[in-house]
Amino acid sequence: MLTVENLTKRFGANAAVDNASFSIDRPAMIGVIGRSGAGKSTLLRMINRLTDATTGRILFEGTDVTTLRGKDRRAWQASCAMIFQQFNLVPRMDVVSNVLHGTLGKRSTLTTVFNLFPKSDIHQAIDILDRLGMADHAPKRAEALSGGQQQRVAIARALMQDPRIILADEPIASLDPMNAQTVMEALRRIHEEDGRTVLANLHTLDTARRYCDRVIGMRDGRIVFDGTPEQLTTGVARDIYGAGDDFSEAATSTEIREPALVPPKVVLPEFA
Amino acid sequence: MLTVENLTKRFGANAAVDNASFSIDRPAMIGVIGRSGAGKSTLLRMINRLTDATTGRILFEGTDVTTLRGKDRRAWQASCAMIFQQFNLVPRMDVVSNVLHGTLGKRSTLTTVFNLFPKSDIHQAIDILDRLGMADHAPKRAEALSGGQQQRVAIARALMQDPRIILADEPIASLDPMNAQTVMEALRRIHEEDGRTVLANLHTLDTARRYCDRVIGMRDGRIVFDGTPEQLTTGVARDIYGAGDDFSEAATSTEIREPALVPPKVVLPEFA
Amino acid sequence: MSHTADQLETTRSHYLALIQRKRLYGGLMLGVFALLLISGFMLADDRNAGGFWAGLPNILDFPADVLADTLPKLDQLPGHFLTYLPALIETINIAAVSTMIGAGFAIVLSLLSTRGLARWPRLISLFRRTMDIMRAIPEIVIALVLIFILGGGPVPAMIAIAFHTAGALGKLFSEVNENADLKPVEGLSSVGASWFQRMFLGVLPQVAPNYFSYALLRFEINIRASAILGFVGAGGIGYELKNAMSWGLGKYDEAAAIFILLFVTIVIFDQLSSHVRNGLTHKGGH
Amino acid sequence: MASVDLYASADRLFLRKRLFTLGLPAAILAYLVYVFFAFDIPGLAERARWDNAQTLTRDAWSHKTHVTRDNRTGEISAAIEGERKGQYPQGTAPEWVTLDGTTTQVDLGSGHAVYFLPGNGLRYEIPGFGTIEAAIQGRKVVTNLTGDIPGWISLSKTRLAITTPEGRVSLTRNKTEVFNYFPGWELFFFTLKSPYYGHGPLQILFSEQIDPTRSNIAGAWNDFWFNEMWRHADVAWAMFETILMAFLGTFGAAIVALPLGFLAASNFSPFWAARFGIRRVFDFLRGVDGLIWTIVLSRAFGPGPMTGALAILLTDTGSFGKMFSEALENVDEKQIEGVASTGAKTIQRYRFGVIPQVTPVLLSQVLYYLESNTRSATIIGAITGGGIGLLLTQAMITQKDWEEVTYYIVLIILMVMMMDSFSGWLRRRLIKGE
Amino acid sequence: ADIESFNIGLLGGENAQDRLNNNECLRAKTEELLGVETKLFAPADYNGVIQGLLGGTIDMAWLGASGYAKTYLSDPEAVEPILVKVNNDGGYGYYSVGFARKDSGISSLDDMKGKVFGFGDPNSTSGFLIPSIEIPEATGSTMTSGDYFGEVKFTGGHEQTIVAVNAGDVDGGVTWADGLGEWEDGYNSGALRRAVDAGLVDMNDLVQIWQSKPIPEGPIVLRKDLPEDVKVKFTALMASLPAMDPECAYGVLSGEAKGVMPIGHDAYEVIIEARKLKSN
Ligand SMILES: Nc1ncnc2c1ncn2[C@@H]1O[C@H](COP(=O)(O)OP(=O)(O)OP(=O)(O)O)[C@@H](O)[C@H]1O
Ligand SMILES: Nc1ncnc2c1ncn2[C@@H]1O[C@H](COP(=O)(O)OP(=O)(O)OP(=O)(O)O)[C@@H](O)[C@H]1O
Ligand SMILES: [Mg+2]
Ligand SMILES: [Mg+2]
Repeated sequence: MLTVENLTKRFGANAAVDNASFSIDRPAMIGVIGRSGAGKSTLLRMINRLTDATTGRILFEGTDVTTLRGKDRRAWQASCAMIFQQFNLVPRMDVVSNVLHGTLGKRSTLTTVFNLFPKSDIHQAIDILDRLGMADHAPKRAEALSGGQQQRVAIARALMQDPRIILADEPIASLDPMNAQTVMEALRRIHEEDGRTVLANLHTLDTARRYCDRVIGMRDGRIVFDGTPEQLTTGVARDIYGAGDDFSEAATSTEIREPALVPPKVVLPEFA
Repeated sequence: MLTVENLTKRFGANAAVDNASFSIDRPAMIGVIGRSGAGKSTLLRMINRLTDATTGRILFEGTDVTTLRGKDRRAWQASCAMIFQQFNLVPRMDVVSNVLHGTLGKRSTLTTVFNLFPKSDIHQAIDILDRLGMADHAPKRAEALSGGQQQRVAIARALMQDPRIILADEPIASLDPMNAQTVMEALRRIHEEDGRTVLANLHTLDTARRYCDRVIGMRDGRIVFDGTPEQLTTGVARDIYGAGDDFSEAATSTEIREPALVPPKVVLPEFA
Repeated sequence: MSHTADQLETTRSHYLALIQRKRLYGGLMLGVFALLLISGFMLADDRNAGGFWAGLPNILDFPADVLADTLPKLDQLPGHFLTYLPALIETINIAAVSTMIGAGFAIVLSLLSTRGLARWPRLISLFRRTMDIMRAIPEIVIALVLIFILGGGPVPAMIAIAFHTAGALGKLFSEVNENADLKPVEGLSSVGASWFQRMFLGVLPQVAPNYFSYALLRFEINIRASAILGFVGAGGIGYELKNAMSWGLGKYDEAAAIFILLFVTIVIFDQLSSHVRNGLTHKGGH
Repeated sequence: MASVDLYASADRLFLRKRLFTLGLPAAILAYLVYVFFAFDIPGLAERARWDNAQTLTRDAWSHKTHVTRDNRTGEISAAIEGERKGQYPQGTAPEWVTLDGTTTQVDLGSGHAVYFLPGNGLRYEIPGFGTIEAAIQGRKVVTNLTGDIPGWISLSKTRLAITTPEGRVSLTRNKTEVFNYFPGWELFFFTLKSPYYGHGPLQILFSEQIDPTRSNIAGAWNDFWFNEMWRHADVAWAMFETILMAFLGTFGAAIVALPLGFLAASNFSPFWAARFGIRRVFDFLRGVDGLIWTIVLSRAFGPGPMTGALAILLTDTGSFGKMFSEALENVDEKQIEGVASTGAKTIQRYRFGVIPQVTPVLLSQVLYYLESNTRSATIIGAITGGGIGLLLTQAMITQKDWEEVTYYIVLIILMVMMMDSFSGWLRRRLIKGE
Repeated sequence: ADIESFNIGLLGGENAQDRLNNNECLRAKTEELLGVETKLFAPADYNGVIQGLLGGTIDMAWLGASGYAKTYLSDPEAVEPILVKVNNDGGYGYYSVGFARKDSGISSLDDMKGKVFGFGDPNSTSGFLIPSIEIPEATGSTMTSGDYFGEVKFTGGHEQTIVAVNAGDVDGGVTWADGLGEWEDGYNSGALRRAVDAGLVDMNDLVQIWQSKPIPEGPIVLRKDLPEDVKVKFTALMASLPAMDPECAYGVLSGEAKGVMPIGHDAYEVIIEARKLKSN
């Protein structure tokens, strides 16, 4: 279905993604982990064509999407939805309109500019919002919502695109644990119920283990791990994160658990 | 030395300071505590003559300073320095110039307007800055400094006035604990080494207890407590702050202490 | 805490040297500025037909002439107001249309020349230079050229003002754009939105209040510009004012009427726009 | 699935949004249509003189040389742009003119040749068309043209005019005239009188002394600077005069407006009536445009840069007064209080509490106006004052010196852009740096 | 009373540079003669010079007849006429000439009924004042738009009128000419001639439809307040200029002229009366 072949992205001398290859042959929920700067975002942005690859190919059902231009490229973007850490909604617009933006790739510019979305689209947007428990917020401005709600609107927008693949770039990094859980569960449900592929950058190991069928680990732009959550032992994680023996998984956790398990770490400032 | 007699300040119907009397007979470091709106700032501002009293007298060595006008009033202000919560420096001017503003009351208008301060003043300003550990910052603009550094510049300006009394209106309220400690220690040192009276509004009990010889408690404009830190029991504090039994001193603390003493409070969110 | 005496001495001398340098530069700059101002004044005074000091007592001569001509004919003023109302409306129309058209071009130009939004990032500096040049050309230059080609009337003025407005607003708009949040734009990119859709749905809603407030300010400026262009043959109230003024005694009452119309219009739109702008910025404040 | 209610409310929401997104453009469109007819734009195409546009664009980058025969005296003269200043000395002509006693041949290029024949005759050989012969007989023009005459030939009993891409020829009883067009601004550097005419920069710099009385550089500079045709010295002075007006007007206004701004700011001026009065004065100064001020002032001060500068000064005093007082009303009280608590006098409070914080704001406003006033000064100069604006309008009114118009326009644009970057540079230096 | 400087005002109508250029010799001679600094001023329009004369900032100018009338009406004590230019034919008048495009079929004022008529500058004698009085006499109705002519406009100046008629913006207009020489050349001098020389119009395309009675050439005026000896000296200089320095006179008097002759206020009474008529 989706095959990434020797994909490389260089920013100047620095290779953000370095010769990455992997392949997805049937719908799955896949987590991409790695520490900050490992190239996770760049990888996803290249697949969505927000960033152009330096070399390498991304094949989707036989077509190389890295070479698409203009209309074709936008059509590909339409079938490959992206969810961002910061939601990237239009804050001053209402929720339904934000969801309807998912149809921009299909609709003519004029329609969208004059708000002439077909009634069926509007109703579908409401249905999707309803599915994510957000129907009541439909007429509100996006900026009036909490982070978790905004991210659900972003997921609704993604669903509105009726995509084959959903790319999610740290979808829960700016959310509190409760909202994070709601959002991850929504993504999982979409994968399971609709059979869509979800490729999510995650910055915590336990989330990846809990929700994903397969985990890809990146380090310094290279793919250093690709396997099931079970294969992702603490030793492997240490390699991915390039951490020493003092590496504690808990440090990357956002799981909601008993407070007793997490000893608070307090920094003692030196007195002057 | 300084005697406040039946001092009252009314803003419309509201008495910000209500018939306050107290007296200081020898140099001391005095803390004024009380909750927000109790009238602490108004009291200090009346002493410095930034605000005019409605009724009552403030006697300094026999002179009623509330009736001073023009030159005499400015002379009094020069000998009674004020330090503000927001530092109230001139941010676009360099540190030394800000300190030199402390001499404005003494120097002629003409020279100062053209920024022509005597060399001896400049040297003294640098000496004072040095005493506060700020000499290295002398040529920087005030706005380029951190909050704690700015407050030390403000103290330097106060010292430059060579004042009999230093009034400090919540000098550490906008500072982080470390800077707060540096500033309070500087004030204490000035009191001890120079024998100047320091009258400081403080919004935390423990600071008052730790640095002051005497504490004045205000509530709704009236002085409700006047005694040594030892006399300031939790019960008394409760009265001053008008709090119920759930009053916890720790809530007002800015002290830096061992983390173990403060059990971390974790809120358990309900699961959706 | 404190330094050794040596260190302190260096700090002192450094600081003294610093303020001496500052004083020197400051004094020098002030001196040069004062010199420029005074010598400029004297030069201009010398090149003027009448000197400044000699002319000062006569400063009210002209208004006195106008008043002397107008006061006996006060009853005719309302009639004049009516006569010149169409010309005034033409002037306002010129300003309004040119502000709209200019703002339209300014929006496109500013989006094309803002990093992160530009359709063709390589051409950013080209569009910037274009705006600089559009801004630099005084309206009167374009108006005069166009009057030669298109004949007198409102159209040359409209085009001239719109041209200048596009450049002037374009610069202000691109400053607004710089501060726009790019996240929504990226969000729209990811769904396959075209450049136009990204700008219209992702950027414009954010910047619209600021655009509007700048455009209003410009509208007020353009009313003046359109009145001035009337002076060189571009129609509207300025043209009538010039005719009445240059006739002189005998038609000063008409000139006065036109002047009052123009003045009142400018003041009304000035107050109106500052009111609306205040409202906009305050609402945008939180 | 979601309820019907939710659908309905979403539908209503979009109906409202559509009404707005369609209504606003529709209203604007309606207004534009009204203006379209009010300004008679349909009639514009008819009125527009595209040939004027052609003349303008052609003249902007090219020049013409006139070769004229006075048909009464038979005298032949050649002059660049037909002006006395561009006249070739009697008996000489450019090399494409062959003076040959009775017959004069003018070679227009591309095979076009014009002959001034004896007896006030004229022959024009046009490749691909033929030869036109014409002469004055008595008071009338007679030609060999018969049948349909093409549009580029204008013929009446008393006048013949032929316009081809190579040039223009006209014949009347009084004179026969040929215009030959060349690219470039002729005589831009040196007039024909100057010995340096026709010499390149390298020649002037490195070759032997051309004029025995002067060194090459000094002589060339003198002849260039005092070029009678382009008058570079006067143009430079006019530009300077324009900048001078802007400079004096802007900074003069700033100096006047500063104290007035204090009097109009509610936190510095205790007298309500004074505040109100001064603000109305600001409104008045601003409302009466600089243009009107120019007219009013030119009675008292006469034409000249001082009048223009004062007009800018008056208008900008209004603008600055308003802006300054607003800036002063927004000052941060904390700084003033800090200074006041040390026992500072009022003036010291202003000096250290107010001035440092308002200076950057005021300065940047003033510098911004400096650039915009350079443009205003151009316009005011065009109306009465002087400067480059006057040169420009006057050159335009004569409607023939389009190359000079182009020159002035280029200079004005450069001047304004220069002032723009200068004021920007100063702003950055004074406000950000220091 | 002595004067500190002497300011010469130059009327518009020509390139400002050329105007300054043409009058530079006069400036130099005046400076030499009077011994005070002499400056040239070239404001953009008639009004600039007139305001200067009224305000006392300009000492000498060569005004149009209507301009003189305006100055006189604003302040009778401001200026006095001294000299007038005499044409080659010995007269000191010129004409206001009405003209139209030949292909419009208009050949007389009668054909102009209901058409658009263009004046030049409102302060111009031949471009507005005289035709605005003599044309109504000829047509028997007023110059109000819609009365006889369909519309009456100001084009702003002589050049603009010629361009406007030629372009069809207005159907007919008025401008000035000396009435000597041939129509096809645009006469010997005048605005039409300049337009022809500049290649702006082809006189074959235009026809004359009206001509005024002779209009007195505008006077060279001096400010009345000037000291008597300055007036005398300057008048003598101007009077002898054509003989002394023909090249300079050509520039100062805008072309060929026989010379100048003294003239007084009386010669302009008619114009002044005409102007009064046109005021509110
Ligand atoms: N536009 C860019 N220009 C230059 N370098 C970039 C750009 N975007 C990313 N990089 C660099 O590429 C590398 C990979 O960045 P990327 O954002 O993909 O990492 P990441 O794994 O998503 O990290 P994070 O967890 O911080 O989001 C980093 O070194 C980053 O600095
Ligand atoms: N300028 C003023 N005008 C009107 N009311 C004022 C003014 N200044 C202070 N007050 C009122 O006087 C009362 C005492 O204010 P004050 O600032 O002295 O309290 P405080 O103890 O310093 O409180 P905080 O801890 O918030 O600084 C408050 O009710 C306040 O609202
Ligand atoms: Mg990332
Ligand atoms: Mg307080």
